[in-house]
Amino acid sequence: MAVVTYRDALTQALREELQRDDRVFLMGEEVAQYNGAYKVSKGLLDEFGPMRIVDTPITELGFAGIGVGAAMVGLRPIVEFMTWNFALLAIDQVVNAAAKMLYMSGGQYKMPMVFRGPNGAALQLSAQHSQAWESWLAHIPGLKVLTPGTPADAKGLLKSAIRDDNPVVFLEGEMLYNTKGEVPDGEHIVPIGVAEVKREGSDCSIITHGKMVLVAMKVADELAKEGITLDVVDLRTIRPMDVEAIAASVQKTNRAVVVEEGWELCGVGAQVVDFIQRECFDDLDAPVIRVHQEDVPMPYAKNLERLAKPDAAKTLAAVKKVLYLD
Amino acid sequence: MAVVTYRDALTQALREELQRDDRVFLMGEEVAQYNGAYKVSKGLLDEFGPMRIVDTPITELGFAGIGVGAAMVGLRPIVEFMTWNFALLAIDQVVNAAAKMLYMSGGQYKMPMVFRGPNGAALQLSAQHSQAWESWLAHIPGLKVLTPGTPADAKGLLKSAIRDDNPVVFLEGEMLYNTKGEVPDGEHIVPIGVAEVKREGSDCSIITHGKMVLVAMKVADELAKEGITLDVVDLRTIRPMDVEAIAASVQKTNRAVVVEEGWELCGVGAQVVDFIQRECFDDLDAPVIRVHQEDVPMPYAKNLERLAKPDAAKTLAAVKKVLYLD
Amino acid sequence: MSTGAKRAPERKSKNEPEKDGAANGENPAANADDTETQAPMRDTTGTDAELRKELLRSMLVQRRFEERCAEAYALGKIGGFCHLYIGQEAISTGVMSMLRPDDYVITAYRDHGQALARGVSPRAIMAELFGKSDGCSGGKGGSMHLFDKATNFLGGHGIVGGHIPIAAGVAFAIKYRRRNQVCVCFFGEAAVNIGAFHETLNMASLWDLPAIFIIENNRYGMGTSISRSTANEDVVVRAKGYRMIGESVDGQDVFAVRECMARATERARKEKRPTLIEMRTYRFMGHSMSDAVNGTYRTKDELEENMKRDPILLLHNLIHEAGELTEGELHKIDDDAKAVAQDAWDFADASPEPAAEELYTDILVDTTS
Amino acid sequence: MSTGAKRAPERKSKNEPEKDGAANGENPAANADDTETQAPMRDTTGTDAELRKELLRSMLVQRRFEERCAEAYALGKIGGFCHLYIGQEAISTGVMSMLRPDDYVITAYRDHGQALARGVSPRAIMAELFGKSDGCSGGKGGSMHLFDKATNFLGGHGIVGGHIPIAAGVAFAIKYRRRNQVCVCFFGEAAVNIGAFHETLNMASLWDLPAIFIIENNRYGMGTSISRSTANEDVVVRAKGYRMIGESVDGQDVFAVRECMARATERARKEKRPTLIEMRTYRFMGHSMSDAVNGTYRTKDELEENMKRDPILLLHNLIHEAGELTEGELHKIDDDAKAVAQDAWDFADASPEPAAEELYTDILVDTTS
Ligand SMILES: Cc1ncc(C[n+]2csc(CCOP(=O)(O)OP(=O)(O)O)c2C)c(N)n1
Ligand SMILES: Cc1ncc(C[n+]2csc(CCOP(=O)(O)OP(=O)(O)O)c2C)c(N)n1
Ligand SMILES: [Mg+2]
Ligand SMILES: [Mg+2]
Repeated sequence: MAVVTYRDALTQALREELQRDDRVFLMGEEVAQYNGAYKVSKGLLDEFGPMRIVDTPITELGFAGIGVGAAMVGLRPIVEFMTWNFALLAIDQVVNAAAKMLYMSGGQYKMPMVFRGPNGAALQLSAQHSQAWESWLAHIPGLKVLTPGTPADAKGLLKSAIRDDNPVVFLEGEMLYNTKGEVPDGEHIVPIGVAEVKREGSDCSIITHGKMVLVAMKVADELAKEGITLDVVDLRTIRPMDVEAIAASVQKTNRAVVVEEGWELCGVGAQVVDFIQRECFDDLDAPVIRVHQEDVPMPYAKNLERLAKPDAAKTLAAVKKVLYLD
Repeated sequence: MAVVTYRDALTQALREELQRDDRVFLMGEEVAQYNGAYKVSKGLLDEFGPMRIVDTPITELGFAGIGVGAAMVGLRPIVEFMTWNFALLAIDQVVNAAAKMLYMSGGQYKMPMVFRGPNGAALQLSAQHSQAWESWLAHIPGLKVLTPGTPADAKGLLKSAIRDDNPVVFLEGEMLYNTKGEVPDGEHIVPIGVAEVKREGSDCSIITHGKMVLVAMKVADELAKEGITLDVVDLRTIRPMDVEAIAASVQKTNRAVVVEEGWELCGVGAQVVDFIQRECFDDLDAPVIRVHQEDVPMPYAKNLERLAKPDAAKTLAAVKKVLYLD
Repeated sequence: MSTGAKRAPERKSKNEPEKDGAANGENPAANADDTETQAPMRDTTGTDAELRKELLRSMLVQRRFEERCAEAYALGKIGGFCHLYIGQEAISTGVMSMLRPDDYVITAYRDHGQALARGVSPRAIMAELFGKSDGCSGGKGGSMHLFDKATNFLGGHGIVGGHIPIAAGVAFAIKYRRRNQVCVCFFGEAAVNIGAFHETLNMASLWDLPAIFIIENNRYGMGTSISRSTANEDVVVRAKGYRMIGESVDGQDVFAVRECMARATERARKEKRPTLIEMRTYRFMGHSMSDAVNGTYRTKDELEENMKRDPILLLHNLIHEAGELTEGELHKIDDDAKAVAQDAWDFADASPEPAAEELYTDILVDTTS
Repeated sequence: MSTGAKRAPERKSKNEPEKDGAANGENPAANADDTETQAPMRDTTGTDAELRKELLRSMLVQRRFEERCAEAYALGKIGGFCHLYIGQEAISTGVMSMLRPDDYVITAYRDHGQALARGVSPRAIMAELFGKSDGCSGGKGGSMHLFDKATNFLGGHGIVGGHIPIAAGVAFAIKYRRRNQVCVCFFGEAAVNIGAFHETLNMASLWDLPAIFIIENNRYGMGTSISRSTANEDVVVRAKGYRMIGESVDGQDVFAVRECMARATERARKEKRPTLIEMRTYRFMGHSMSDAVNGTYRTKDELEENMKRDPILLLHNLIHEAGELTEGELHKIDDDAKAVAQDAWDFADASPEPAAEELYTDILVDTTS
């Protein structure tokens, strides 16, 4: 198994799927000549040419809709948003067109397309550029929503997303692009809708996804030193959510902390809690506690930003609290 | 107390606030000459003239932003979306401009404005026109989100919204406009952030808001015949949410059903459940159950639409289930 | 040549800083002898009597079908929003008559006429409006969301302007596959103000996409007249901002529509260039079934004045005056159209409601590729 | 008159179907003796030597300040995105020099130069960039979100095009209150493609709003040249689509900028009409600090060619050649500018981080009205 970055894992997935199926194309701002704002599409223009790696004007609504139209007639667009913050301008196309076309047309028009790009905060990009949208997207029937946290999942899930005949929302992390991990050689596919227990433990479950998987692993390392073992469940897919995996873990540990990057109200964590209390009502030894961004727009100042974000310390404190060790 | 429709209650609130403060103006599609697509602004053009009751082109993003600009320099815009479905096109202005301006500017620019219009499904308007957005909007710090379910609350909350110096999202219901109720004479103000127990009971709590308040009341009537009494908590404000009121009710009844119009995943109900299980962990005698729209885009066919929507029968079944009477 | 490129006299024009007729100057077919919109329609497309009959038939089917829709709505057989096309039929008929079966068509919520003209089964359309399982969208779409894959009819879309980029995406796919189809996109004049229009036209021109953007200018977006929504009423001027050809034609004249489409399809297929076309028309009914036909935002006089240019009447008179069909033959066409509508109604009425399980189908497919 | 209305020779123009120069034809001040962009700058605004000195001073403060920003960024004192304005200073300086204190200014993320030219305290700006409590946005906004109520500087906005409707809203408020202020809105040439631009310009014209929309055409939006993003590079042609006056000027020539602004402010204050202005310029640095200055999407040659028209150099030479200031006096202005930057740096360095409680302030106010 090769150790590759999350970024390279994504590039591999894109390249392999572009090679595999000539209906697949990539479109977005700076994806071609500039090799991608975050270099995820590096080298692809050279290999596949400008008809398949398409630089767009700064018109998110327009090119998302162009992706929808191309998908309606059988191409397989990958629409890159430079970041998901800008996808707000295009959200009507994602929600009202891509997600509903199959239903509104009574099953006639499927939407084999992927909307992808970095989601959530990076460093000091302040309020308009530091938002995590998975709870919004998870709300919408007709979409699948993926949030890989490791290079292996990034590659395997992106390949699944591109092959899927449904509109798939694929949320990456700018802060993850340089992270490294082992990625299986050869064809590597991760199924959509299946969570993974990234670490086995018995004292408490951490249910998380995306960027926060690394944080959870770190906390598990920390607590292992104290003899506390955590079951780290990486959801990987937010919609459809792997409720069985969540329930299995909580039934084992009887306690859970849900960690996410986004805001609290109506976040993904709220939904996980809802599932847990319904599926594991009698198993719980303590209320489930959530860790999330503070309920504020992201501030610029480094110290404030640090305070605003969910992190290992907050997660660790939450675990201790559900273990009544605080 | 006069009995008035929800629509007239809103018109009264608009008229009174337009009279009270000449910085207040109303802008949106068909609000002026046409008297409003749903006649909520009936007569206002005649009374206040075209500078204060402003018909716009069909450009939600643009006129929402015009509202933001006007609010930045001290006017008090009321931006009407013909329906909240179309607000998706303008959501960047709501989320990235209105909600964040005060924070990004370090407290210099407050945003005294209201975004209002009908939210959720009416009858057979199908997928693109039948969506309830309160969970999305509740997710965003920097906003207040109101969902009046009765004429009195419609009037009292709209007046509070217009006077508030923050950006307020005001979600009405097309199906509510013709509903009637008593509205106190004279100045009537309902405070933001305060839930109301619309009916007292002891066997189970229903936590709900907006259009579903009427449904909950109907179920309470039904079950009263069987000797089961329900505590109906109308949230009225979704952000900030009145957690104390929720907790007080559940601590009394030990059981809860959460009813909302929108979809399940990451819905308002998920957040209510999250609060309940944290605040009332030891009080609960059964898992909290949620009632919501089925996890599908809204179908057109009358029979399917009926099946898709949350209703009294589903709510009643949920109450019986948490009472272990099913 | 009857391109109708000159402004109709009844069209109020704003006090514009410049008046260089630039928009129409781009129309290579425009020339000094353009007929006025109000002038009697002449047949200059070289269509034969058989085709003229077919055009009339197509328009009449739409008209009679929609008259029954109004009736069905009143009876509660159709619900939700229902936007009638009555008065605009020369556009749907003229445009579709110039397309190939493998071309694509996409439109907004006012889609019955276009679906019928494109060849979608009247039965399937009426069943859709009745919310029945035999509807062209399985009863899930309704009036605003007619879809029919067999005729490349890509819907029926409810968000103003939302389908305009989708049209460009279809055109993108045509280019991607090096085909010479075209994608035609219909929308109202009020939609030209929305961002999606602007973003799309720029990309369509920048990338040489074979799309034809048709503004059906019926002068009102709901209750708002174009002069109250649009800074420059001469909407095709906008084409220049995108280095695109813009044309303006009399949309009540099915031949003017056809001529213009001949140029636009040629431009798309041969030059791979998009076109923006304004087709000037008028809606004879209210915006939707809940909107009064006149009295609120337009006068009865204005309506009646415009109804004199009923596209069906114009074509009917032309055929009649040319003596191509007898009074009896003309009646027969109309009777046939009524029969089509009645047959559609009967079919729709008899079609079953969608099964309850259908609620949960068509949300996702379970295939990969 | 030096309006620079003719296209600069280096500006590649697309193969357009029509070439009627219409965009500039709308400029009432344009005439046959327009200077070429490359021609030496002449002072035709009747500014006196004192004002010319002040213009030079303003530009130099921006330049020296931003050179220190680059340094601070490298040292990690500034974080996040940081977009430098170097090369475009004649625009900010020229525009602001024509405004009144009660006018409003709003811009995008490339906002340091405009804030400085508008009179926002250099100390407060640098403290903001350093994320400190004395920053003009309390350390919460950062480089992209400079705000200053005292100078009616309405920010600093990060979503491309997102602030354009906001500007129209401010202009709407001016009209609502029957004032005769103007609202100036800056954005890049790549923002003209986005929907918000289109929707706003239509309403601004339709409603006669006193807004001045300034396209700073530095020819690239990140790594994408205007020819790869924009179907018609002659962006002011779009103004016609909104029945709006559009002008194009040499943005490296502070006097051309001032002249054009004189017309636009007059138009806004007296005629209550908006204006769209393209100011042709060039960015001398990368798009943001993480972008290479050249080599990826533009050549070193192109960059060097454009740096010959450094706006500061042009004005410096003019003053020098006119003999209005001695070499020593010119140096003194530059030294003072450097001192301003150093003072800002020292102030920012010494300013405390925001208190932890600040995280939770400014989300909502607790007032009503
Ligand atoms: C984005 C959006 N805003 C508002 C509406 C409500 N609406 C539906 S149709 C319509 C008028 C559109 O007018 P026009 O484009 O001229 O088409 P016409 O109805 O005349 O065919 C409006 C405002 C909508 N569907 N979508
Ligand atoms: C809606 C949106 N899409 C993408 C971006 C990322 N982005 C920031 S600046 C920029 C380029 C803008 O170019 P231009 O408008 O010419 O302004 P300039 O940077 O040249 O001053 C892009 C793509 C963004 N901030 N907002
Ligand atoms: Mg119309
Ligand atoms: Mg630029």
